Amino acid sequence: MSEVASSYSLAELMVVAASRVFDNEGEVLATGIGLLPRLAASLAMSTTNPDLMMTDSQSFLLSKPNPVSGMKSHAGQANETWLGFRAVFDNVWSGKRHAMVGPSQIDRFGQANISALGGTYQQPKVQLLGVRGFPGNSISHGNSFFVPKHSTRVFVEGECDVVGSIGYNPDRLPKGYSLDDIDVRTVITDLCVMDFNGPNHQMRIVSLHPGVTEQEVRDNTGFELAVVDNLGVTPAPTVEQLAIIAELDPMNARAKQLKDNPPGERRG
Amino acid sequence: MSEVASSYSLAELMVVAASRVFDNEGEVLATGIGLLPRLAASLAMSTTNPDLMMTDSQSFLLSKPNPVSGMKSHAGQANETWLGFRAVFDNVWSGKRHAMVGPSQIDRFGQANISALGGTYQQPKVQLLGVRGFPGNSISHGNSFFVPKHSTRVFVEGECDVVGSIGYNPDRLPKGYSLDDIDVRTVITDLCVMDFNGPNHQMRIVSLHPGVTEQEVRDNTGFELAVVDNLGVTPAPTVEQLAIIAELDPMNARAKQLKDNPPGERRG
Amino acid sequence: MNKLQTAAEAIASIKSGMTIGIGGWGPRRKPMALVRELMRSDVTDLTVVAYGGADVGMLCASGKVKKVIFAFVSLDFMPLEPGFRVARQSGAIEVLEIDEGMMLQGLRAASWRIPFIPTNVGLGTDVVARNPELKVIDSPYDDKEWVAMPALNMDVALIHATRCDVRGVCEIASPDVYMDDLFARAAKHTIVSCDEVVPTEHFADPAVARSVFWERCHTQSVVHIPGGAHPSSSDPLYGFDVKHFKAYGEAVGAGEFDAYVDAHVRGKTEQDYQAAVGGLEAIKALPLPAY
Amino acid sequence: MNKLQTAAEAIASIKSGMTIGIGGWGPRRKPMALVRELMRSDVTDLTVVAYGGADVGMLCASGKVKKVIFAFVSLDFMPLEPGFRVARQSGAIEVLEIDEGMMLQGLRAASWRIPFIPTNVGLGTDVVARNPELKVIDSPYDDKEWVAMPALNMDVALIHATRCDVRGVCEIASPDVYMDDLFARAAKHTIVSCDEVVPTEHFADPAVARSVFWERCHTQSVVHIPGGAHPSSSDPLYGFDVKHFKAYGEAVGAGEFDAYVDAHVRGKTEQDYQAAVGGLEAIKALPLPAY
Repeated sequence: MSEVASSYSLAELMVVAASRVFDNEGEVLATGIGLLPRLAASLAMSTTNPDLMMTDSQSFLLSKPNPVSGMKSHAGQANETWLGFRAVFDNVWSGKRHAMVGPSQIDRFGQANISALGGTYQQPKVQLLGVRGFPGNSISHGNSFFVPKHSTRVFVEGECDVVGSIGYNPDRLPKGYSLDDIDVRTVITDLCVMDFNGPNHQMRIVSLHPGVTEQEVRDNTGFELAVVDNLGVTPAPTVEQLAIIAELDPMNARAKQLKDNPPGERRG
Repeated sequence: MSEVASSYSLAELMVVAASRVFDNEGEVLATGIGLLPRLAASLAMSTTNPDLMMTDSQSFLLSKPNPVSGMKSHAGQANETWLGFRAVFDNVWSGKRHAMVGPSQIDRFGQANISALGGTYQQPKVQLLGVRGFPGNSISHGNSFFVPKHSTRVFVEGECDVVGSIGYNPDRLPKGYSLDDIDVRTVITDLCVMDFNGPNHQMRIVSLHPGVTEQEVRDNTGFELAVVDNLGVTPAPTVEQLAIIAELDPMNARAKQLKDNPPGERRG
Repeated sequence: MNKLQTAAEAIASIKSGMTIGIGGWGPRRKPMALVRELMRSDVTDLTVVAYGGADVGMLCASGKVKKVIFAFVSLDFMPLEPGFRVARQSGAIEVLEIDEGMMLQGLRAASWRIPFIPTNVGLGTDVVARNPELKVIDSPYDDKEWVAMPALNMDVALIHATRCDVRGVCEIASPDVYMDDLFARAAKHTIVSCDEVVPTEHFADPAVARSVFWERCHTQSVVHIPGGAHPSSSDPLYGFDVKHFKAYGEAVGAGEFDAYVDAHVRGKTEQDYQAAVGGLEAIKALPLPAY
Repeated sequence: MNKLQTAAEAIASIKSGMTIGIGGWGPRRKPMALVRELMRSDVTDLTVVAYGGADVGMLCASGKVKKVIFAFVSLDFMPLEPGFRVARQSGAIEVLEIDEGMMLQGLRAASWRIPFIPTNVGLGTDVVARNPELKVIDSPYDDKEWVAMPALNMDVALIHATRCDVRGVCEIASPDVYMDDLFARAAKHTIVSCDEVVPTEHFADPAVARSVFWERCHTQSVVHIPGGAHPSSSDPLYGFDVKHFKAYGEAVGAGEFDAYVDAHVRGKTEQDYQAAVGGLEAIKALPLPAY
């Protein structure tokens, strides 16, 4: 084991925490939407789980992840399999995938929204992207969430304005399904790591980032949270992990993902 | 118009007659199963209907038909579109195809069989190929039949032993369909040309090959036939058609398709 | 059969009230010159099916659209497509919002002439809850419920290809055909714009023929417009025009889409358009994005 | 993950009563060395799904098969596959006889983890009339009836690829992948024999990566057997062995399949087999057929 780094950014802490969701996944497509989730998947593939599969965000699976910054061209990359957009759905429906996405809203059921906010379905106040692949991802394979700014705007009190992904909501459970068929995994935020392994799949705090209190998490969450026994601190990156992250992100684009690029240790 | 040939084989007569089914088809995939039907489709594409599409019997559509004999390699052929076996079904289901096949049995409904003969379905007396693509072809697009030896063994008295393709059988018509949704076109045999435009889609003699009598056709058919008004003789090939046929079949493989390669004019 | 037409001739086959599908994906390989021609027409009340980008946004902003069938409308680097956003937020358009993969199955169902494909995608979400036109059915083989994703049949499809011959053989030289072949098969009438018109012999090379994804019988009209995907990309020939998309977004944001249309579309030819965006050479010089 | 195994190790994952799928088409790119290894095993009562050739015929003739799911079993130039024919005519095997395209949809349904795909194919024919396990359903979108072609789920798939790396990346260099990718996706466990094992770098060329049709997660076992498709073809490396197929046909016709098995399979290694058919160089010299 490499030694723990003495200094690291919050983004780097989150990337390392996020990479852990892929550790024991075996041979699945790791899809991180957004630079930090993609960096997390790349880190896992470069370290703990070389069996992971990753794409070039276009048309090919790669045997070695591309850097997340500084790419000038896709020429010369380590293609291994054509995986155009239609083929991604073959993969999704096979279940051999774990996606990490950044929804605009997440509710207490683990349902998520990137479609629209406020107003009515016919006339939303703010049109976002549309449901994209959320319905299919959520019913087909493991899904984790990456939230750069933990707040009650994201972790909403009621249901999401538009429910784009299936979660642990008994009222929406389709015929023939049990809640255990749903597989919402891990939530990485700028405050903590959470999962859905509380009582009856309640969202649960698993670890707090250095300097963050449980109350701070609760104050920024619109619903009740369970807490793991022996709540600990999110492990800091190792020196080796930081080196690999730097290699995967040579232009340090990770420093521009969180406002003011805060340090990982917020104590003092 | 080129002048009528003074001498031609029965196989050539049948090829020319068979080619006519593709004349007014527009831009469809012409699939002739067997050497003479393939030659017929190739002739049509080379003369009356250049918009036809044909494959190399493997993986590509061609902008110019390959010769049916003497091919040493597929290198250098006039590929125009990849059409692997799975893509053929996309074409079939689009309806943009006309197939000419040679079934072992055809019944009065235009139903056909290449699957098995005699015995029971569990234990047939003679296992043939299986239904292959007959069910899909017959419900999706126009189909014609090519019968090298017109006999009551092919044109059976009852229903086919195994009904592999849908025909004009009211008892088998699926819910929501009318008989007019079925599209069995033309039957080319060594005796005559027939279609299914008799009363209530009854099989009907359209023309007799030179020297063939109506009674001869009836004697070799296991069910009643209608006859077209003003029954005529199947038109002889033109000199130009024979020249193109010779070009498409440089090794004269067509001479080996019918027993003893009979002449087209059987009179005298 | 020679299928070569002008954009105006080709677009004349589109009538008000029709359902049209548009190939490409987000900011990539969209038949934008055909879309501009459609903006110039007096067609209205369209239902549009697309993996949407500025094609959908501009048609919505131009008042051409009654209903959008979509999983997203986005320019990726600009996640929120401005024209679509304004139309949605004004309540001006109907929607059928489905998952990306559901759209794929709906296109497949249409191309195969079947009424639906069962899927579990959409179950438990607002895709099913908010869209009663999507039926949920039982399976004869299990005890679960399934969404019957309906065939997305369409009257006309608009596609941008890299190279075509005049008979409608279309090469997609990009690394991804997206769902374009399915649009071509799902539509009764398919119009393909292309950067280059080539002789049929071009396709004889098996490697090229493998980049032809549908038979020519599914292409009814070929329109030769070099640079015709601009401002979207036509990989490998040119990338998408970030600056132009941003200018379009700013115009819409400032309530000045009409000025954009006046500068680029209304009363303009495609040559005028290309001159206004720097000329064909500038389009061809747009770099391919790298991620 | 290194997935390289011997044929015996790979075939040990197949148990009596399982459903196995076999890639290829008729006399083309069949994993025949794996089939021979299966003939050597004590496995019985298999259900076999295939676009069948001598793979199906030899397994039937060897008493390994309870049921065949097929649209045809044929060697094309020899339309009637001898082993299958004898088995059918003796009433020894159950069948589910379906259209070629229905099989394609059944493989797709299995690969997509859906229970069925609707089709009109089979309506009005004995495919539906003689096979009550195929259900006919109504559509929520029209008034017709439709065959619900069920998913062809399988325990194990056997496939022959041109080249693999040890991690299970498989290149099909032939002009047609047939339905092999769907077999790989439809099966819980996929065993791939290949003519060549190559380093991962081999696939970096986009043209090669485009000939890889499924992700390595769908390949569980890679078996390196140069010439392993013999007597079927492995285009572009070698054609099928007409003489060998004929000899097999004559043996079956004369009631001497057992002698064929003794000469080629039982108690023999794949090296013995290849020596008996003239050696690997002779296999590699078999010409590709031209039609």
